[in-house]
Amino acid sequence: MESEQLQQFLYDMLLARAFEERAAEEYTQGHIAGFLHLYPGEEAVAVGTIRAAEPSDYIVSTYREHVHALIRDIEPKKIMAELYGKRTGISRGMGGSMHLFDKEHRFMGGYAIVGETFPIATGIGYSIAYRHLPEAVLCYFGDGAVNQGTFHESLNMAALWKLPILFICENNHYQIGTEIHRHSAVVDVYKRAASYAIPAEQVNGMNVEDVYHHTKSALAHIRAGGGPYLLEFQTYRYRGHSMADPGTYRPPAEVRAYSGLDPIVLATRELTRHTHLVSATPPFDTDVIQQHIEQGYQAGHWQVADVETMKAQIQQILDDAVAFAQSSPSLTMDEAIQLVNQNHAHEGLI
Amino acid sequence: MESEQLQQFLYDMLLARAFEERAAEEYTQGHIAGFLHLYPGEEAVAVGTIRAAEPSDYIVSTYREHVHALIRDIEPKKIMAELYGKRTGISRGMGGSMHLFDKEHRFMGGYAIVGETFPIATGIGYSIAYRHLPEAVLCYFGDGAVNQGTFHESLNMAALWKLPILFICENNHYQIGTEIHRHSAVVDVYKRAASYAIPAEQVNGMNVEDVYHHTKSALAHIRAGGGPYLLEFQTYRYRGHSMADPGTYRPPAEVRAYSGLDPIVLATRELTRHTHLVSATPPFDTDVIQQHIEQGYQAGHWQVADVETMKAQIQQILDDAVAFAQSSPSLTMDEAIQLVNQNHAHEGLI
Amino acid sequence: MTDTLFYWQAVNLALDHALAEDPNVFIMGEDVGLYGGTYRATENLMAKYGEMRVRDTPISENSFTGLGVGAAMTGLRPVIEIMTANFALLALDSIINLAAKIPFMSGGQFPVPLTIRMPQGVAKQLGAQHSQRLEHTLMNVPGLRIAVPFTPHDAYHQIRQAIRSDDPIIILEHDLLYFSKGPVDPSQAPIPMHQAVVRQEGTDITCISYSLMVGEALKAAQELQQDGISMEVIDLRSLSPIDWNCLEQSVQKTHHVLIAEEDSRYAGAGAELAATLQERCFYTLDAPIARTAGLDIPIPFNAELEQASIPHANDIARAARTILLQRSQKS
Amino acid sequence: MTDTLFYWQAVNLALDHALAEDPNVFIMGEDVGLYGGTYRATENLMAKYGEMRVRDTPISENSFTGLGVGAAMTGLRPVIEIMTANFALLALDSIINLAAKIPFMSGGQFPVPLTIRMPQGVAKQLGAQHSQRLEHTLMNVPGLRIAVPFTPHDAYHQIRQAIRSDDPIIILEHDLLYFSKGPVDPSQAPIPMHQAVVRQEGTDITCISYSLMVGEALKAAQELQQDGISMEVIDLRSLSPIDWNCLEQSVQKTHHVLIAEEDSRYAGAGAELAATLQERCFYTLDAPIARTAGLDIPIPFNAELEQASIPHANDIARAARTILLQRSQKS
Ligand SMILES: Cc1ncc(C[n+]2csc(CCOP(=O)(O)OP(=O)(O)O)c2C)c(N)n1
Ligand SMILES: Cc1ncc(C[n+]2csc(CCOP(=O)(O)OP(=O)(O)O)c2C)c(N)n1
Ligand SMILES: [Mg+2]
Ligand SMILES: [Mg+2]
Repeated sequence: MESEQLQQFLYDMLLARAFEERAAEEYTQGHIAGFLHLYPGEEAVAVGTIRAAEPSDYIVSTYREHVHALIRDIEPKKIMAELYGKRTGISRGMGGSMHLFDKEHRFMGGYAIVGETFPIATGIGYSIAYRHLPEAVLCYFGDGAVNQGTFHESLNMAALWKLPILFICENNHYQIGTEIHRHSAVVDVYKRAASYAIPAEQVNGMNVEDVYHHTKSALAHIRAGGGPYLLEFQTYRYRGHSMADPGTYRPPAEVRAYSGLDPIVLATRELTRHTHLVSATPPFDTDVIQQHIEQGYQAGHWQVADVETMKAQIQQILDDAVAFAQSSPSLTMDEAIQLVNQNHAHEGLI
Repeated sequence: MESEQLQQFLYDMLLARAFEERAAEEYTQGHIAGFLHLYPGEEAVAVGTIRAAEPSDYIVSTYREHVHALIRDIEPKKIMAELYGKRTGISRGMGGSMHLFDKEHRFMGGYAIVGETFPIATGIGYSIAYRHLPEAVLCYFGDGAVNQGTFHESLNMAALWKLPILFICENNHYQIGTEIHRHSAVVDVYKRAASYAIPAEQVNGMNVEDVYHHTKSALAHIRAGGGPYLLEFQTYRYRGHSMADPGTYRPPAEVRAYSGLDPIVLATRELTRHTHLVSATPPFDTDVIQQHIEQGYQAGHWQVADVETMKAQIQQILDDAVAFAQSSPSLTMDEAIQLVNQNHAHEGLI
Repeated sequence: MTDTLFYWQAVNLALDHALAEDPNVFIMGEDVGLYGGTYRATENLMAKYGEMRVRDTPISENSFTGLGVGAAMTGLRPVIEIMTANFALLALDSIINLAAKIPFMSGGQFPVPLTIRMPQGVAKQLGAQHSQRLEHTLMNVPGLRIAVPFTPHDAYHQIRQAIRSDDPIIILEHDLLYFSKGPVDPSQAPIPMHQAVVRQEGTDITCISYSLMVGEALKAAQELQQDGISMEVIDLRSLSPIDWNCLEQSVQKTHHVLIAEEDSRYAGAGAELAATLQERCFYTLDAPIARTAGLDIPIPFNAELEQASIPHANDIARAARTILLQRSQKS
Repeated sequence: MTDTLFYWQAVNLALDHALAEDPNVFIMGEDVGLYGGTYRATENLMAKYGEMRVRDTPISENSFTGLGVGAAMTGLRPVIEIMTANFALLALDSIINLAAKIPFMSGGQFPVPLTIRMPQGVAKQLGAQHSQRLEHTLMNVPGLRIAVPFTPHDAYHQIRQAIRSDDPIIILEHDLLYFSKGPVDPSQAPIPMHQAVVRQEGTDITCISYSLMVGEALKAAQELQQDGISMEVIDLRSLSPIDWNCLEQSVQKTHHVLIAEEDSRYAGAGAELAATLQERCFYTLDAPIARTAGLDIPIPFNAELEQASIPHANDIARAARTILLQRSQKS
């Protein structure tokens, strides 16, 4: 793989981690409220999949979607402003953390009711097929979402009508506090695709290159008219389910690799430490980003200084984003009401 | 197989067919209204499965459930009275054709919203497991019901908690006018059970002995603590979806075996004709009952006269049932309202 | 260009014209294609426009309705048929959490030009699970609009208007209206989609109704005429928004209001009508606003009890007489 | 035996006592077991009663609610927790078509002794999809009963009563009530489940409210007292059935009614309250019944707009003053 590509991945993951940890900080300081679901640990999935997609592809995501939006190249400050609920936010402060939308980037929303991404993606896929376009939809969902009826209903329709949809399972093994073997009779999510004759694979979601390559070929299959495809990425979230969740239901051994690495410090400083980790350890044993950095050092793709530079750049971007969010105004109530009425403004209703 | 058992099957199927054709007649004459979904063609499934079950097992059925109730030994006159909406009906005339309930016979209802049998059966299965009883639930559903979200959700829970449920798919290849390959990406329903690690088989549903044997062993598996099981019975409905449906969407070739056999005449007269049919023809090519009669003749289980006797008996039962239904009174409105209030009659509400 | 058509034919014509007019329009639902729709509303359209534009679906209400939302977000104009409102209970997440909220939650970026059609109401002995009405639930959802066409002409035009609108709109058609007949003029310029109309002028009492029940109200008005009572009958045509001005004007004249609705009385659409009208017309009303509505029980299968559990013309007439009797006793 | 408990502790205690009292009672829902419930309502119960009786579920709302119905038909007494009412939109088929109708459709053979608990309402910036209220929809369903406990004491007793009842009963708990505190006396004989209570006596105007909004109404009453206005505050405690007599008695005294509800005004629970009360008390009322309710828009995420879209004590007080001002101007 090209150095440039790997550097992009590195930058993306550093940005993703740092953004989330900054969001957590803002939340802790009381600047952000509501549910805040963070992504640390899962960065390789969003980065590898979205970087493998074309700008003309659509993204449909969940409530844990800040990073998907970031990697889609939506300006961090607009995302941060949305978390703040401001008019400069990507959804004008009306959606919030769980409902990021950006038409320009074909970012079709974050959805907070588990399982909603399936029908939305299927509808967009229908629309692409309807217009005979070479586009695809990336549809994200967690391991817990697989047991919602819409998974089943939508995958059947997607397969039946050969819709161009890449179903992307971010299998972090938990549905809030319920581990996968306690919520699913079959814990290998990809196996469920057979019920719809959808080709599927299980992939290491802690390795961004793997994620990227599998996504590339799945998208090629889709664009060749092969119909939907499902990729299950095995991953792990280092934090609790949301800022409200301490995550105490997890056995300490499970989080041992991550414990001791203070996540905020990690994002802004520790990532640059040139440690030597064994690359053959199971994916959860090492921080996903650490691992990527390490491999880059070894292969000569970057130096400590490069990472330092990126880190500084990102720090600046996030400071700016927070400043922007803080100083931005809110919508007025009249404007909010206008959002409900604007689509029939030209109709004579009564 | 014992003669006695086979004779029971014969009687059951003749009764089933004759009941349904009589219901159709009553409907045509305007004595019965509403949706009336009939079962001709599928008799072997209800007979083989229910006769393989114990009286302590529970039945959960759909809107096409008259025959399941009949084979469960619920009196035909009580079922007919329910189709008439009378107080002597099995649901006191409040349920109607699609909602037969009989607590005594553990007949847990006919459900008219496609897919509802899954959660109801799962609840009953939970209750059995809760009480550590050697009972099972027979849960019926059509090929169309498989695409409802509840199929997926409920089978997962049933498997996860090893509930004693036999999922019985009556695959008649049609969801009203939509043929299975147009509603399901995978047309072998039994294959979908793999998503939940539920053992499953596809069985010829036009042969009552096959149905019986497969049900017996599936129930044995369940009672041994093996958890849920799924049987897909390939069958065919000779009539339209309901009395309102002429069934014109089906290619003439598909119904050719049945055309020419007037169903009402068939039930009351033609069944006794000693014709010689090739037993190796595909199941849909021969009337399911005709085939059973034929095999019985050949194996010496019965004579023409035996069938005649049964036929006459059944004719009488149905005449009585209709007379009973016609002469029965309706509930009063006060009694109907009482049904809504009776369960809190003893509580001081306000 | 007026034709006399069955209601189902008017629906069919509206869909046909919409498909012909705009390549972005497509229809989706159970048995809408090959079968032509349970009430024939989509008859022949698949043959004419192909499977991509008239699509039979599996029994997956929540997902194909949600599919309509996703498709609408990209600029298509889906017309989703839910076979009956009873099954829409399975699709409410897509209707309420997706269709109604995405335009708002996205800060206005994604309009949802979606039309959802469904028959509803008490037909003939379909039993408790197949006789429901859904307007009360949908009315409480900001972001949705609801039309309830009573005549074939309105069915034609309100469906056309709904499909052309950039908002999610629900069309509630009554099971028993499909085989009613009336003049339809597609070329006539339609009145605004949510305007109420006075179907029968009157001076003594205002009867507010919608959908099938308008027919009962009109029959009641005729019956009352023989007693010298003049009842104004208003067909709401829309339940969200409601044309309050039309109602107010009528009340100014009659000072008495009777609401006729098929749905259970408790927390039905009539509750909102009464609540807002008593607020707007308190000082004009000579008697409390009354509701003639369905009983608060599941619909019985038994034919007589089924019919006795919902209002008919004679119940409406009786209620009107009772209200006006109070008046004459008072004055 | 009165303890001061958080609302969530009262819920927890009720569930604990119910599980201890009757081996047929079991609890099911997402994260009710190991995690102890998102609002701690089921904390420690799995450890105490085992997994069969306190069951964590997959995210399959419609099916685990329907599972509760099936289990109830065999005599168990399931208590289903739906994590929030917003997700109950996915489970309405099980609630409305199964739980509410089976006792009737089966001709009385199968009671459904099912309790469904769910938090609902506007909390703090959870966004439009997570801030909804469902009472309007459930009220329209014959066969369901609905309790809306405001105090920890009521939460304890109404949950116990619901679990003991042979009817399907919905308990709506407000997100923001879980960390409110109050005295709870489990040994005190409870008042009937659906009886309303006067939380604050008053003579000038009756404010009818329920759940969280009762707290706002009580604050408003205090505020009004300083202006010499005496507002009676009624806590409905139940939305189905409603204790009409309690309301009527109050109106006989005050002649003025204000309804305070968080839900969108259009077709909310307040509509039924106003509609029936104007009918019952028309000749007693000195002014139209008013509603202070949520705006008819999806709930904005932005903090100020979110709060501005639902009523608070000052809105209630202002509305009361406006109503009474009309009176003084008239007289
Ligand atoms: C229909 C529905 N039920 C429950 C919830 C509450 N909830 C939010 S996230 C979540 C867990 C989802 O787990 P998973 O799909 O694995 O995604 P993850 O959070 O692990 O990324 C639950 C139960 C919800 N939002 N929607
Ligand atoms: C949720 C729901 N959607 C649609 C319907 C209308 N409907 C009744 S039966 C049926 C077809 C069911 O097909 P299948 O499950 O194969 O059963 P079959 O009628 O063939 O026995 C449909 C679509 C319904 N009753 N419920
Ligand atoms: Mg997960
Ligand atoms: Mg079928």
